[in-house]
Amino acid sequence: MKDFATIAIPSHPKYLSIVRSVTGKIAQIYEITETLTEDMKLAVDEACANVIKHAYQGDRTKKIVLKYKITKKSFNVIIEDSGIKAKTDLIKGRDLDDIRPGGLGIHFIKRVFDVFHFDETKKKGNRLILIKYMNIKK
Amino acid sequence: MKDFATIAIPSHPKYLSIVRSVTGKIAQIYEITETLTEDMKLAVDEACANVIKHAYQGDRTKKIVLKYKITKKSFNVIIEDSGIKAKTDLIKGRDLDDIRPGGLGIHFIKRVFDVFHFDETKKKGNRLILIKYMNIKK
Amino acid sequence: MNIGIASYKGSKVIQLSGDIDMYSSPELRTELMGLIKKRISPLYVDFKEVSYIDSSGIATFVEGLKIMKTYDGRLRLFCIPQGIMEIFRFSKLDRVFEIYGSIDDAINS
Amino acid sequence: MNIGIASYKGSKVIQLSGDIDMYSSPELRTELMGLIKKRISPLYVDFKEVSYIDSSGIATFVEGLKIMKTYDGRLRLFCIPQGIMEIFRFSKLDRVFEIYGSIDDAINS
Ligand SMILES: Nc1ncnc2c1ncn2[C@@H]1O[C@H](COP(=O)(O)OP(=O)(O)O)[C@@H](O)[C@H]1O
Ligand SMILES: Nc1ncnc2c1ncn2[C@@H]1O[C@H](COP(=O)(O)OP(=O)(O)O)[C@@H](O)[C@H]1O
Repeated sequence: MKDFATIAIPSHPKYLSIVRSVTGKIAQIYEITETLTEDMKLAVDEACANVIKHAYQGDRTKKIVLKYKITKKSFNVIIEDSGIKAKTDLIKGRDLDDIRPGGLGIHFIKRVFDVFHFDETKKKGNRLILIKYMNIKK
Repeated sequence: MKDFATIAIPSHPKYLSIVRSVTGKIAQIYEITETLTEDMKLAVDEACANVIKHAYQGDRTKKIVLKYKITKKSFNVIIEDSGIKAKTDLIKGRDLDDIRPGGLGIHFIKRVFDVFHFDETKKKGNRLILIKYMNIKK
Repeated sequence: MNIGIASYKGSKVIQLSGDIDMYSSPELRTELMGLIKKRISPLYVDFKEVSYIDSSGIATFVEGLKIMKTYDGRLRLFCIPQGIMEIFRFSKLDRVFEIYGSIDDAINS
Repeated sequence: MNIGIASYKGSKVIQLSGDIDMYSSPELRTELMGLIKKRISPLYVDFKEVSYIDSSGIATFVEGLKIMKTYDGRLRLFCIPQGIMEIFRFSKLDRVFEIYGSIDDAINS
């Protein structure tokens, strides 16, 4: 196992603080700038919040798995659930000029990560792949 | 999955900061006092350091799995590796009056956790079970 | 997250600290809606000790603002830390909310 | 962890900050042994900004002290935060190390 960390948490919002803290610590280990680290924490938090809200429809007793894989050229986060399959063509943030509650999460994710991709080969549930291309000191 | 969080990290000392931070966040979620939280962070860190040093003999590319299970009556951490089996009768801290480097880790673990037990039924590697009995708000 | 309600020169100030996320924002929503129901205006929100906000926290303020607009209420945010200000800016919400550098700026404007 | 070497009233002070753990203690060991090799004594260590220390960090200081004792050198620790002091006390090392509340106490003693 090389530079591959995994966490599995219940789909309860109270565990999102763990997601942020692990994301932040991993970014820190790889000497990612503080600003980018904060943006990544927000992005991964939003992706997990969407799993709770949409894939699990608020059920707080399911499981979310996050895999962090760091290469010389990219920071990868893979988020897996066993919930309702996302209709990927319906996933988009709101028009930023259409001021209303909600619809910002996807923007916050795509602001940081170059790749936002659902792995359609996963049979049950979802596997969201987030990739940020960058040079990483290892 | 109920109040069960898992992390898997490489057996590299740089990942110990993640172990501390996850331990701390979980303790915080369950409103464990700050002093006890700090003691638990140290204990779990020491247990993982021992896995790196003794079970994996310094090999930084193996895997350590930590499972946190919180019940109303106990805070449980299960630490698994696939390294050399511990000779449980040889595991003990040094006499605290015999001042020399090393030999404190086990003391730091047992100071906090009521149970320090290797599950001998595990076939390959080790499964260390740490239990702190306490009333936990859920 | 922690919420405190303070009075400053006769005005109501919501003082927030810590992380505002999907876990804590429902509590913020309850407090905010309670004050909005009483039609308190202007309503001030102190962001100085806020360490984090996600889209659920922002949605809570957007929702509150929308309701307050129906009765010409004013929602004024102040002391927003730089990282959080970036999020407001990126979301184009810096143009929607009244944002001030300090409580006195907010009150005297 | 960060290490700085400062001079204060002609004495060498090792200034530590952050977490001293199995990952960072080898760097601390290198610095400490470098100064010990030069037989600098007394040697002062500022713990004020230390947020965490584990058994590997403590082992590093015990090792350093043992070597220094062979030439009657003095190792003086100061400004140890309360949580960390608890660990020294629990390990019965508060009786082994010279520990002071401030750098001036350490220097003037
Ligand atoms: N993991 C997901 N599974 C299914 N649908 C999703 C997921 N993430 C986002 N969506 C869809 O994309 C929309 C926009 O998401 P987002 O920008 O996070 O805003 P919000 O979740 O506040 O509506 C959601 O309303 C939802 O319809
Ligand atoms: N996970 C483990 N696997 C095998 N042996 C262990 C393990 N943990 C501790 N030990 C044994 O117990 C001794 C005391 O451990 P500890 O108090 O942590 O001190 P140290 O690791 O600094 O020697 C170790 O030297 C080692 O022989």
